[in-house]
Parts: sequence; C-alpha cells; structure tokens
Amino acid sequence: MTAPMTAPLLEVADLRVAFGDTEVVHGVSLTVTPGECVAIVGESGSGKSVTARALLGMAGRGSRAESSVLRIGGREFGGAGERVWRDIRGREVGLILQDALVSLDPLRPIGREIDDPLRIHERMSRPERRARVHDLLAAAGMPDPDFAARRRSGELSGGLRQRALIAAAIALDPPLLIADEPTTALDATVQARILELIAEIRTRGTGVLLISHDLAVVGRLADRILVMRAGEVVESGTAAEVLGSPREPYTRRLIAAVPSDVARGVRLTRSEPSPPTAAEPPATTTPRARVPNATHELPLLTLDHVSKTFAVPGGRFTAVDDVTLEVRRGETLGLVGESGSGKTTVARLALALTAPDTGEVTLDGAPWSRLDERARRPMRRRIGAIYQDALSSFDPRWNVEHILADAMGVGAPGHHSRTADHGVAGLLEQVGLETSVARRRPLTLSGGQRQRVAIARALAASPEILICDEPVSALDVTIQAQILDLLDDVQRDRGLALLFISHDLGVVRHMADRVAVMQAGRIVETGPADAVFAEPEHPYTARLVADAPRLSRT
Amino acid sequence: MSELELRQTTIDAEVAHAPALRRGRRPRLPRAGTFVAGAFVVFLLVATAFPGLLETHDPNQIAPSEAFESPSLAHWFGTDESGRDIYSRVVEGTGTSLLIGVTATFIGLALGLVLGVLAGFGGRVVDYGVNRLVEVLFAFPGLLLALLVIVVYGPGPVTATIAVGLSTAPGYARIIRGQFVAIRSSHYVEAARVLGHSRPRIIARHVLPNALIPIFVLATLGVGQAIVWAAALSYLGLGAQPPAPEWGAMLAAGRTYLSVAWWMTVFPGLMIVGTTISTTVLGRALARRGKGDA
Amino acid sequence: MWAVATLTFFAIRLIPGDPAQAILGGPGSQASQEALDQVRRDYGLDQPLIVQYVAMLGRLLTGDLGDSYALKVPVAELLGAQIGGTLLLAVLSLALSWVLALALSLVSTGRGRVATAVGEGVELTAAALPQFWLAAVLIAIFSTGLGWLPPVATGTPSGLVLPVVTLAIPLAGFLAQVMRESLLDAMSQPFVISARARGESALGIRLRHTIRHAALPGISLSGWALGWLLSGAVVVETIFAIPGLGRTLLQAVTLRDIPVVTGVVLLIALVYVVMTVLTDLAARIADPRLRQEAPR
Amino acid sequence: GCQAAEPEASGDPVEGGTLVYASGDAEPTCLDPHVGGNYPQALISAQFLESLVSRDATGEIIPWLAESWEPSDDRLAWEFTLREGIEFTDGTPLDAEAVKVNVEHLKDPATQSSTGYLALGKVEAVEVVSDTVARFVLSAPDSALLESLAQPWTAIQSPAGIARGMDANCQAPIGTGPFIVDEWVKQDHVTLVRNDDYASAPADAANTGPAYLEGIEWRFVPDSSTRYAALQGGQVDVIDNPQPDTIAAAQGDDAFTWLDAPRPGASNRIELNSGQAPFDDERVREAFIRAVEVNDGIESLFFGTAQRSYSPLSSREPLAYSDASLFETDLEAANALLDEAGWTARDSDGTRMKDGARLTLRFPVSTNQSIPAEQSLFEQVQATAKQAGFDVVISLLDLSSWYGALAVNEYEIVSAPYTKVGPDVLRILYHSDSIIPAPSGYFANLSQLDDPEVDALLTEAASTSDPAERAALYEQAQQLILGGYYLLPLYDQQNSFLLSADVKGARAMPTVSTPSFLDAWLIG
Ligand SMILES: Nc1ncnc2c1ncn2[C@@H]1O[C@H](COP(=O)(O)OP(=O)(O)OP(=O)(O)O)[C@@H](O)[C@H]1O
Ligand SMILES: Nc1ncnc2c1ncn2[C@@H]1O[C@H](COP(=O)(O)OP(=O)(O)OP(=O)(O)O)[C@@H](O)[C@H]1O
Ligand SMILES: [Mg+2]
Ligand SMILES: [Mg+2]
Repeated sequence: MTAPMTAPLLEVADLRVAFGDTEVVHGVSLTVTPGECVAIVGESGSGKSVTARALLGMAGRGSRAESSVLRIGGREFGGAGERVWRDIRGREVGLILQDALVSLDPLRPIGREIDDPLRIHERMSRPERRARVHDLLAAAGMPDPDFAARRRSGELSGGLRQRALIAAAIALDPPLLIADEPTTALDATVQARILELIAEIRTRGTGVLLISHDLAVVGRLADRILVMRAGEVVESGTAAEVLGSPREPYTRRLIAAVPSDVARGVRLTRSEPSPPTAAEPPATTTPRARVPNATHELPLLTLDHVSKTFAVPGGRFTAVDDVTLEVRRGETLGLVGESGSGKTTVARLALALTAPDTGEVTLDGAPWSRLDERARRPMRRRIGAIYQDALSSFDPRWNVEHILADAMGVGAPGHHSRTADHGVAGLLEQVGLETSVARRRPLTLSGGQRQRVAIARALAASPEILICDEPVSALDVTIQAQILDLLDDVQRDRGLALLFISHDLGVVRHMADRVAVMQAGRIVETGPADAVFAEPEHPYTARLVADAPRLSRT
Repeated sequence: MSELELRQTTIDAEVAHAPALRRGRRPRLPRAGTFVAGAFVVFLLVATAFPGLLETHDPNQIAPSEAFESPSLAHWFGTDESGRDIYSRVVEGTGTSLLIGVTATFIGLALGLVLGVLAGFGGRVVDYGVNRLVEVLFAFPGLLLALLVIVVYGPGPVTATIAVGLSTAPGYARIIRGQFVAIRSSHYVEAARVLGHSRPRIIARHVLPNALIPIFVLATLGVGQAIVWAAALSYLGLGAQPPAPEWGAMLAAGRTYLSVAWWMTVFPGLMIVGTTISTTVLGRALARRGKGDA
Repeated sequence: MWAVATLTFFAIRLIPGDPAQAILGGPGSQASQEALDQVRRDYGLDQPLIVQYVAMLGRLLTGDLGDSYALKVPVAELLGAQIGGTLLLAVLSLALSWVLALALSLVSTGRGRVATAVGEGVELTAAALPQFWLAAVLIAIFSTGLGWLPPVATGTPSGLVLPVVTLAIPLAGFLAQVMRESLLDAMSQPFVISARARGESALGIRLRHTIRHAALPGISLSGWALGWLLSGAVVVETIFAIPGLGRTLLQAVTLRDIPVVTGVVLLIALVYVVMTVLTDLAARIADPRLRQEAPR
Repeated sequence: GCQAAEPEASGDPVEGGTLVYASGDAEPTCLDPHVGGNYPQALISAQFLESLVSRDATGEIIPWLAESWEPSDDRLAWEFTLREGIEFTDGTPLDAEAVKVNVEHLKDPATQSSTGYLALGKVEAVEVVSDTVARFVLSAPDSALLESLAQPWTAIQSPAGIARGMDANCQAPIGTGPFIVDEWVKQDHVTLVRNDDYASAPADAANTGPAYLEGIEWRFVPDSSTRYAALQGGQVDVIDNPQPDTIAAAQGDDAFTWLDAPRPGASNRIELNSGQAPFDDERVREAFIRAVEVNDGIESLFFGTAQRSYSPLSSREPLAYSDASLFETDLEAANALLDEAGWTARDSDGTRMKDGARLTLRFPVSTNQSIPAEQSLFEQVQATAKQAGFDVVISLLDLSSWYGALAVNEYEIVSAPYTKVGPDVLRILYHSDSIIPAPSGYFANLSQLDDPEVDALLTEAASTSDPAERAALYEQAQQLILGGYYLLPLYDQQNSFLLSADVKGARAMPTVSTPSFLDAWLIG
C-alpha cells in the first residue's frame, strides 16, 4: 500500500443513479479507508447493488449516474469514460457480484476467469500468470488449486465458486474490494468460511465495502454500517452503534426481523401494526405457550424408514436414506440440512409426489404413500404445500382470484359465485393482502405478496398440515419476518401442523418446536428445538450451529 | 420441418426474457415495426377477402403483346410472360397462398397436436412409441414426404397443402410434446396435484391452455414457412395449377426469366418474405403479451 | 432404421405406377407383356407385398440394399459414389451457416434497437428465401454478372462456392435467430458484468464469453440442420448440376426406383442418427453443464 | 451470332482440345440405345455409335456403314452391302454377322427395346449372305425401312460388346463412331475420347478421318439457367435445350452460335381426344381449334425462335403437308359451332353446359416434356378457350403420373412429342391400331383418331415402293387428319444448341437432329 493510511480509498458524495426517469439511488455518500470494512445493509431493492456497481461506472444499461465526488485511490472519476473505467476495474477495485452461482462463465474454466484481470492489466507471461492463478486460488482457500483451475463453474459447489470469484476479484491485489452479498445462497458452514476469508483479506490492508441484507453477517465483519432504504442512507455509524443502539425505527425493524435467537412464537414484526385483524391477542410479544405435550396423540404424518434413490449416470444415487420422521397435530417440525442433503425429496415424499423405494408414509395413521393416486386424491386436501419459488408454482395465465378460487375447488373461471368471491376475499384478508390483489397476476406482485398468495392457496383447501419447503429463503429479512409471523398466526388460528424445511438455522430455530437435522440423506439428529440448538449431540449439528452467524443483540 | 423448432426455441427464449423485457434490458422491436407488420397483414386480409378491391387488372387476362413489361404506372409490378398484370396476380394469389400456408400449418399443427398429446399424456409406452415415430418421420427428408404425397394424390394446391402439412407435422409434434412435458413437470401442475385436482382437470385447465399460447404463436410463424415450402414444390412443378396465381408458382415461373424480367420473381418473393416477417413480428409481439405482463 | 425402411417401403408402394414398368424403362416404353412378366418374376414383384417386404428386410440385414431398377446396379455401389459429394456439400454449408449466423448475431445484437431490428429483418428474410430462387440470383450475380465463380460444379473448390452459399444462407437465417436469443440471454447474465468488473472490454466479452454461448444452439441443432441440408440438396444439386444423393433421390422418385429411394432414405436416416449422436457429444464437450446431470 | 453454324466456317480445322457439352436432357439410365430407346440416349450414343444409313439435309437417304442397298422385287428382302475394312473400336470387324447380331439383339425381349423394336417391326430376320452383305427379310413391304435404319436407336454395335451382357453394355457400348466411351460418372458426366482409327464417316460429312477433337466431356446439367450461365462463363462449350429467351439473348451476342435443329417426325401439337365426349363431336373439336389463339403467344414466348406449324409433321420432313386456313382463329365461328353442337347453356363462370355436363377439357401437361414457355403457351390456350366457354383444366404432372393419366383416358387434350425419321410416324400416331394400349398402358394415337380411310392410306403408304405415290398417299392422310380437327399443330419439336463461338464445324445430324462433332474443332 503506497497510499497513506489516512487517505480514503474511496470517497463518494451525493451519488445519484437513475434508470430512465426513475431515480433509484438518491444521494448516497460514503468513504472507505484502507483496512476498513464498511457495510451497506438494507432490504431488497433499496439500491445497494446499484450503488456498488455505480462505483465502478457500470450501473447498468440505460442508467445515469451523477455524484459531486467520486474519488478512487485519490483519482476523480466523475463522468469518466468507459476506457478510463476499464483501467481501474480489477486493478484498483475488485468486485464480487451478488449472484455467485451465475457470475462465472459456465463455459470457461475458472482458471481463465481468474487469469482475465492479469491478462488485461499486467504484462505477464503465460507461466507467470498460471503460477499466480494457482497462488490466488490457494489464497482463496480452494482445495487442490491446480485441479480447480481447470474446472468450470458448473462443476463446483456454490462455496467453491464464491472462492473463485473472490480470487478473481483480488487477483491484482486491488486496494478496494466490493463484495455484494458474498454469502447469500450459501449454507451456514460455507458462509462462515467465506466470511473468514474476507476478514483475512481485510487484515492485509485492503478496504472492503460489504453489501448484505443480512445483519448477522454484517455484524461479524463491519467497522461501520450504512443502512439504506429506498435509495437513501437512513442511518450510519459504527457497527456497535447501529446494531446496539439503532436510532431509526427502520433499522430497529431490520434488526428485529432477524429470527435467530428470537424465541418461538415471538413476533418478528413487532413494530408494525399487526396485519390480519385487530382482534389479535395483545400478548403477541411474549412467547406463546408451547404446544401441549401431545405425545399420546397419534402423529398426523409419519415417514417410516423411508428411502428414495434416483437413477443417475453410472448407478443410483440415494437422496433419502432410511428416514423416519413424525409430525404431530399443531406442532412445527423443522428440517434443516445443507444443500443437497435431501430435504426437498423428503417434502415430495410427504406430499406423495414421488413414491418411496422402501418404507411407508402414513397420514393420520392411514396409508398414504401406498394408496393409489385415485384413492389418494380426495384426501390430498388435508395436506398442503408452500414452495420456495412461489412464482413458478402459479399458472402464469391466472390471476390471484382465479388461483384461489381454483384451490377452493369452486367453479370454473368466470363463474365466480358470491361464496367464491367471499372466500377469496376472506383468504386474502387472512394473509394480509388487499382485496385489490385479487385481480392481479402473480408476476406483477412482489416476492412477499406472492408468498402470501401461496400461503392463501395452501390454506384454501383447509389442510391439516402444511409442508413448507424453504418458504422464506428467497425473501429478504423484513419480508421473511412478515411471512414467518403469518405462518405462525395461521398455525395458531387453525391448529395446523407444519413441516418446515430450511437451510437457515436461525429461521428454523425461531419456528420449530422440534428439529430434525439431515445430512446426506440421513437424519442425524432429532429432538426439541431448544435442546438440539443448545446442546447438539451430533458433530454435524454442532458444526452447523457453530457456523450460523448470530446477531449480537443488546 | 423444424424451422419451427428453431422458432420455438426463439419463442421460449423470448418468454423466458419476459421479465427482463419489462425491465427494459432487451430492446424491443420498434413499435413502428409491429405497426407496419400489422398494416401488411391487414392488406393481406383485404386481398384475401376482396381481391377485387385492390386489383387494377383482371389477373388472368392475357395479352401476349404486352408480355415482359417492366413496372410502370399502368402495371405497378410489371407484366409476366403472357402479359398479365403481376400486381393484380399477386393480390389475387394472396388468398390461395395464405390458404396454403394457413391450412398446411393447421394440418401440421393438428397432427402434431395429436401426436404430441399422445406422447405427452399417453404414459411411458405410448410416449416411447410416438417419440420413435416422430424420430423416424424426422429422419425422413421432408421434401421426399411431400413428393410422395403429391405423387400418390396428384399435384395441385390441395395436395401441396396436405404435403406441406404432413411434412411439418413431426416438427410440431416434437415441440408440442416438449411443451407438454415441460408443463406437466412444472411447479404449478405439481401444486395443482397437491391440491388434489384430477388429471383431466389439470390437463384441461393448466396444461392445454398454457401449451396452446406458444403453439398458437408458433402457428403464426409457421404460415410464412409453409408458403415457402409450397413454393419449392411449385418449382418442381407440383404446386398450384395454372392459371390460379399463387406466389410460389409465380416465383417458380418467373425464375426462368430472371435475366429478362426481374420483376416477375421479385414481387411475389417480396410478398412471401413480407408475410413471413410480418406474421413473425406479430407472433412475437403476441408471445410477449401472452406471457408478459398482459 | 427398421422403421424408416418399413415406412419407405410402404409409402413408395402407395405410388401408382408399376415397378416392373419402371424396370423396363418407364410407362412410355412399349414393353411386351412377356417382358413385364419376366421382370416381375425376376424381381419377385409377383409375390404378395408382405413376402416382398420380408425379403427386403432380410436383404437389409445383410447390408444388401438391392439393385436399382432403373440403373441396374447395386444401390449400395450407386449411393456409395454419391454420398461423399453430398456430405461434403452439407458439411461445408453447415459450417458456413454457423459462421454467417454467428457473425450476424454478434454484429446485430445488443447494439440498440435499429441494429436489432435490421438483424432480425435480415434473418427472417434469409430464412424465407426459396433456395431455387436464391440460386438463380447468385448465379446471375456471381457467374453471369461478375464472372467470378462457375455456375456448375467443376470439381474444383470454386465450383462448390455457390451451392454452399445457396444452402447456407437460409439456414444461417434460422440459426442466427436462435443464436441471437442465446446471445441476448448470455449478455444479460451476471458473469458478463463480473467480466466487465475485471476490466474486460466490450469486444473481449463478445469474443471470450458470449460467442460460446451463442454457438451452443448451433452445435446442438446441427443434427437437424444436416437433415435439412440434405433435403435442400435435392434442389441445389439439380440447379448446380452436382452429382449427389439429392438428385439421385429426385430421379429415383420419378422413376419409382424403390430400392434407390429406400437406400437414400436409409442413408439419410443413418446420417441423421450419427449426426445426432455426434452433436450430443460435441455439445457435451462444449457445454460442461450438460455433463453435469449427476449430482455432486 | 448467325442463324446456323456453317460447316466450313472460318479457317482451317484445328487439331486437339476437349469439348465440354452440357446436356439438359435426362441422364440416360443406359447408354445402349437398343435398350428402351429415348432421345437422351440418341443424343449421346450418336457420338460413338453409327447406323447403316443416314439422311442428308434434303431428306435423301445416304450411305453410312452400308455403302449400298437393294430391295428384292417383291420388296420383302433387302440386301445391304457394308463398307469394307471398318472395325468396331474393340477391334471386332464390322460384317454381316455383326448386323445380324444387332437386329437379333433389338428383337430379343430381354433387351427391353422399345423404339428400335418398333422400328424393325416388319423385319423378320437377317441373313448373312457374305462377309459384307446382309439380307433383311421382311414380313411385309416397308417403305420406311431405310428411315428406320437411319435412326440412332437401330445403330450397329460390336457383337463382342453386346455379348458382355446388358449391364456392361449399358455402361459403355462399343461402336464404330468417332468417339469412344471412356468413363461414365453417374449424374455428372460421360468422358468420350477420340477414336483414332475412325474411318466410317457418313456420306455428307466434311471430315472423313478421325475427329479433330481429342474428346468430349458430356456433362448433365439439368437446370437450363445454369447451363446457359455455364456457357457464358466458359465452363462449357455447347449446351442443348436452351430456353427461348436465352436463345434470343444469345443471338444478339457474337460469343455464341445458335444451332437450330428441329426434330423430325411429328410436330409439337395439341391432340384432341376424339375417343370420348365432348370431342367425339367434330363441331366441338373445330370450335376449340377456332377459339384458341396461339400465334401471338408463340411469338412472345418463343422470342421468334419457333415458327408456327400447320402440319402434323415436322418441317424437317419433306412430305409434311400444311394447311393454315384450317387454323384461323375465329371466336364467332367457334361460338356458333358450340351452339350448334348443343353446348348452349352457361354456368356462373361462363363455361358452357350441355345436359348438366360442363364443357371441361382436362389437359395433363408433363413438366418433363414441356418447357416453361410451352407451359405458358398452354395457359394462354386455357385463357383464350375460356372465352368460347371451354373450361380447360391444366394439371402439371411428372412423367410417370402423366403417362398414368393418359393410360386411364383422363384427358381431353394433350401434347406429346414423337420423334422418328420419316412420315411413317403418322402411322404410329394416327392409325387406329395405335389406340390399343401396349401392356404398359401406353398408346401413341392420343387423338384416338379411328378412321378406316386414314388407316388404309397409312398402311398403303408404308408399303408402297413408288416415292411419288407414297408422297401422295401421305398428303391425303394428312389432309384427312388436319381436316377432321383432331389436332392443333403448334411448332416443330424444338431442338437447338447454343455453341460458344470457339466451336467450329459442329452440326446437327439430319436424321434425328443429334449434334455431331466429327467435323468440329475448337479455336483459341
Ligand atoms: N438495470 C436496471 N434498470 C432499471 N431499474 C433497475 C436496474 N437495476 C436495478 N434497478 C432498480 O433499482 C433499484 C435498486 O436495485 P438494487 O439491485 O440496487 O437493490 P438491492 O438493494 O441490491 O436489492 P437486493 O437486496 O435484492 O439485491 C430497484 O428498484 C431495481 O428495480
Ligand atoms: N429427480 C431426481 N433425479 C436425480 N437426482 C435427484 C432428483 N431429485 C433430487 N435429486 C438429488 O437428490 C439430492 C437431494 O436433493 P434435494 O433437492 O432433496 O436436496 P435439498 O436438501 O432440498 O437441497 P437444497 O437445499 O439445495 O434445496 C440432490 O443431490 C439431488 O441432486
Ligand atoms: Mg443487490
Ligand atoms: Mg430443496
């Protein structure tokens, strides 16, 4: 580092970015000094990514970026041309893009991707570059770097891809690293490794601008935090200040929305007026009573030594291996496990969308997986489902009303009886949506609204149990909080049982009465949520719990 | 034939792009383009329904002494080898040409639909069987299929139409089956199953309607292609029979005189190209509407 | 293959016209009844259809395609002499249409509305050009007009230029449409942004990243495209007087020369199958995602 | 260019060079014209096979392989004296035995001969009188025998070649001609090389020794525009079957020579099927002929390259008889005739009706036999006939389907070419015997003219020995045929060649107008 420690690496004042006529970033100012980690947090769409990209002069097609100051490494870049920008990209500033899984060209070996900045900016010979790529990958914590350099992104797991991206971003040792959501879509263990890596880079004197919607992540790394909302910085300060004594209500809400360590039944969205009805019990902020110990009762859904294998090139792959689970009436069973551990397959088995190879699924003590589809059909209404990707679970041609009426089993489109209208309105109300939503198509709704519609649809059939497969993974914290609260509400109102699947330990911990931990198709541990999280028995669980980022609340 | 399949990929890509489109990432065709395409189609429709309105001469009136006249005020598109007015013949031929295009597409589509539905819903064995059949038809050169039909049933617009229809059917069948399979395994069909809806209900309310939108768009694209196909048959002397003016036949006839009278092929050719482009442009606009924000 | 053979056999039998007459030089000839009977016996045409069919299958199994009715030479020999030229023509056209389509989509995509509209217009026009007309225009321009290229196959490379171009242009139109879509798709992918973030230039991105994505559908459609080209060869070989399968096929259909038609169709089916396998392989090599079906 | 190539054009012949010929005719399936026997075979086999006799430009039969011939008094036997010292290119001597083998070959059903077989219909056997004298024994007098033997389909081949069997002989027949088949690459070309020992030129040839050309590359280029483009580009030296507009264009260009060589035999004509309604009524036939207007069309479509014909025979036939007065267009007369014949009612599109039947004329057109200009002419016929109330339905068919339509009598009008040397073609086309279909379903008398008087005249003409009497008989027959409105003559069978100006001395044989390159040479 040649620059004196005091001179900021990055200095931006009054940054404004507009797409066409709509301005999406309204006057953001920030500085990053060497070795410092500055974090931007905020809900989805608040303008974090646009801000980050504007710092490299690539806010996007059709964009206009203005600022009174935009200084990088002491050089002013306001209004610079593409050529000038190209010169510092990768050299002065490294950028790790938000979508790690798709930010590497699937057709090129990652070694070549990492090689790019070396080739573009440095006069290095081929062997020199190869050696450097090796070092970078090793530095990024890539096991077997030489082998990995020849892989393409599709052949690597999410965590390894993220490492490759980091390696590419730091290839020329840029003084400033911008990391946009570097750990989203990674499971807890991998996430922890990546964060460690960034922390290590920072200790080398590199300034880091970290962007995330996840306060728990930010809390672990950031020196200073900027909270963005709707394109503006609403609060900024040191990490301790912002997380410890937030001034703005928005910041408080953001912090509250983080579910980890929030006890079961405690609302995450306390500062908002409670959405559904005014007749809400006032005691929502206190933990509600646990479901009465119901062991004497017959479980509602059981999976009894269920296994499922898939044919894959070169043999069969066991996705679910001798799994035994039970979900009792009114309780929430949380199912956690890293990606690919077989959670979705369990959900599909429970929904009888696929048949188990061995073992049996029973519903309310009666055969379920063994039934003929024809015989099962009338009973299907007892068991509902919510998926991670709500949008693709709706017929793209149908509007919300149509979807819900269909789920209620009333009439064909165009034949909305009064009762149907009433039913649709009732459902919408129950999930906290305006009746005007009824006429819209899911495509035009926001993620949170879509997920509410999905819940309304699941409720329409008055099921006894809901299978929720990653219902909130695609949502940002605040919306996630609303949905989790909503699920909590309907569970209480209707006495629903939930099979709640997530890779996010915080979410499961908040939602579940009991947890089952899955690894490589097997259930490695089950038990009451508190117990499992407090004293994990299985080493795998212990690692998961240890790796999960926590928000240190005051 | 499988220009269609290519087109299908295009539509799918288009549809996949719908959200991107709304964000304006993808430049739309200028609206003017859609407008011109629409105007052209209107012209075609008028020419089909009331050719007399647009014609300046009797399309079959021969005048050997006026043969091979280049375009002029009297004969906008010039005259052909028998002194007939090419503009009027082009107008008169619209109906036949479009009829060939539309009917052939319809036949191909209908057959494709039957095969596609069988394959898509008929269970593993039927699917396998139909797939193999379609593969076989696919490997069968399209032109040979058309030639066989024509040789069996004699040439003429009807057989040419049937021939083109038959030879496009395997392509449609593959696409339609693909559509069905994709929709059948889509999340929303799964969601409907979870809700306990019956198979026929799911097919009727989800699969068919969703498959039909792109298929309809596809059909609008297939029309121009079918006309080009019929033109190839006319070149081999097996298309429309004289004196009925048909673009492909005019093109084939005019080819002989390319060096003497370029206008004999250029104008019918322009009509074919224009029809293909305008239906495609409209079809794409439709595809965006159908799957886009609507 | 069996199915193709069966279909061809029966389809051609539907054609009116007596194969025995075809053998005797067509219905215009005034062959005597004895000659007809003799030929029917020789070629087994007096047997019931099903017997003929089984006999044909039996011969096919031993790799014997039979003798041409009209030319009286073994079909395998006849086609063996023709396949090379046609395949060369088809493969060259395929390669050219890839290049044209890639160039067109690279040039016209992502360069604003006008370029896109022009690009799409060119593609659609190219795809809508009937080959017989295109060939005539090309000959008029490059042979008669400019005198650069011979209009007939002369056995030299220059003789192949026009036929290859004729076949390639419409195909390029189709391919370009598909390539444009995948190019657009690729250009909107985050990896493009991340490449830019490393300082890559717009040209570098096209050459090093998106072009591969655009080429993929070209590869996977090659099997189909080759089939299409073989169909197109019927017209092009006639116009440019190139000896090949297409002309053989056309002639055989008009002469009702069943063994030859069957042979050609089988051959084309075989090429199609081989090509499909090859393109699958090629696509797998080019696109590691296709090898990635197995879970990690 | 000039109207026809002069044999003694400019300068002295130059030795050497290979001429490239592009043929638009179908590629033969067999190069031996004895097998089957169609025009494309004649075209190429004339380069390497020769006949016993030939015909000169005036229609006179002249010596070729036979130096003289003599019929017996009863005209049932003909003795042909062969030229001495002629050998086939395989070294086999040309002798009476060879002639005998050839005739037997032609008459053997296994040869599957059609044209040659018909031509020798009256020949019972050939007897070997001496090495050089062969006697043809006839079943009946045949005035057309010499004309028949002048055709390429009865050319004389090496007996050793024939003995190789049909497959080998089809590949490369062996004759006495100026060229030898060297190689046949299917669908591409036949390579012909010079016969250096050639010594059997026909009596009217300028060159009596071996050809000047080293060889001919005989290419098959089916597309007419391509052929012309290749000629323009210099890739080929001679093309056949040029389109009329091409000929017109080439005429204004010194780089090309047009060799116009109409075929002998019948003219190109539209036959009216008198075998069934409505043309079983002569008034309706006349009405049709009066109604249609073809002269303007011939002029504009053929660019002045075709002359209107008013005869059933080609203008190449000295005995052709014409009568233009029968074919004057007169719409009023046509209408009157149709009214008279009872076709008085008209339906909505103006087609005449009688007893509920429409006046529909089915017109199958073979796309292989009718060039585009002719097809356009037929469209004009269709348009003019419509004015009189005829509904002409043209169907464009491939050759097999076209024969199929004729075989089942599904036509009212049709146009079919027929090439033969001499007026005896009339017997093939208009004798009632020709209405009886061959086993293949084919019959030559497409107008289905069935008139005992015509039959008698044609039979007599075929056996008479007196040339004057023969001419008179044929004239009478032609008068009857034309006067009965059985056909609408159009023009001679178009047959022409475009030659690069570098090609000198080429000519068309006066027999069936095949090109001959014996006298030809290339300059430059
Ligand atoms: N290319 C673009 N064209 C138009 N609008 C855009 C474009 N890119 C982003 N926007 C808009 O700018 C706003 C901010 O987007 P941005 O991606 O910065 O949000 P974010 O805070 O990063 O959200 P997330 O947490 O979901 O990543 C959004 O309203 C978005 O719709
Ligand atoms: N239809 C299938 N065919 C083959 N393999 C499959 C199939 N479905 C799932 N698998 C494999 O089974 C394993 C478990 O998949 P599953 O989707 O159940 O995991 P998951 O725990 O839900 O993962 P994630 O957190 O990524 O959603 C994966 O390795 C997956 O690749
Ligand atoms: Mg973002
Ligand atoms: Mg999952």
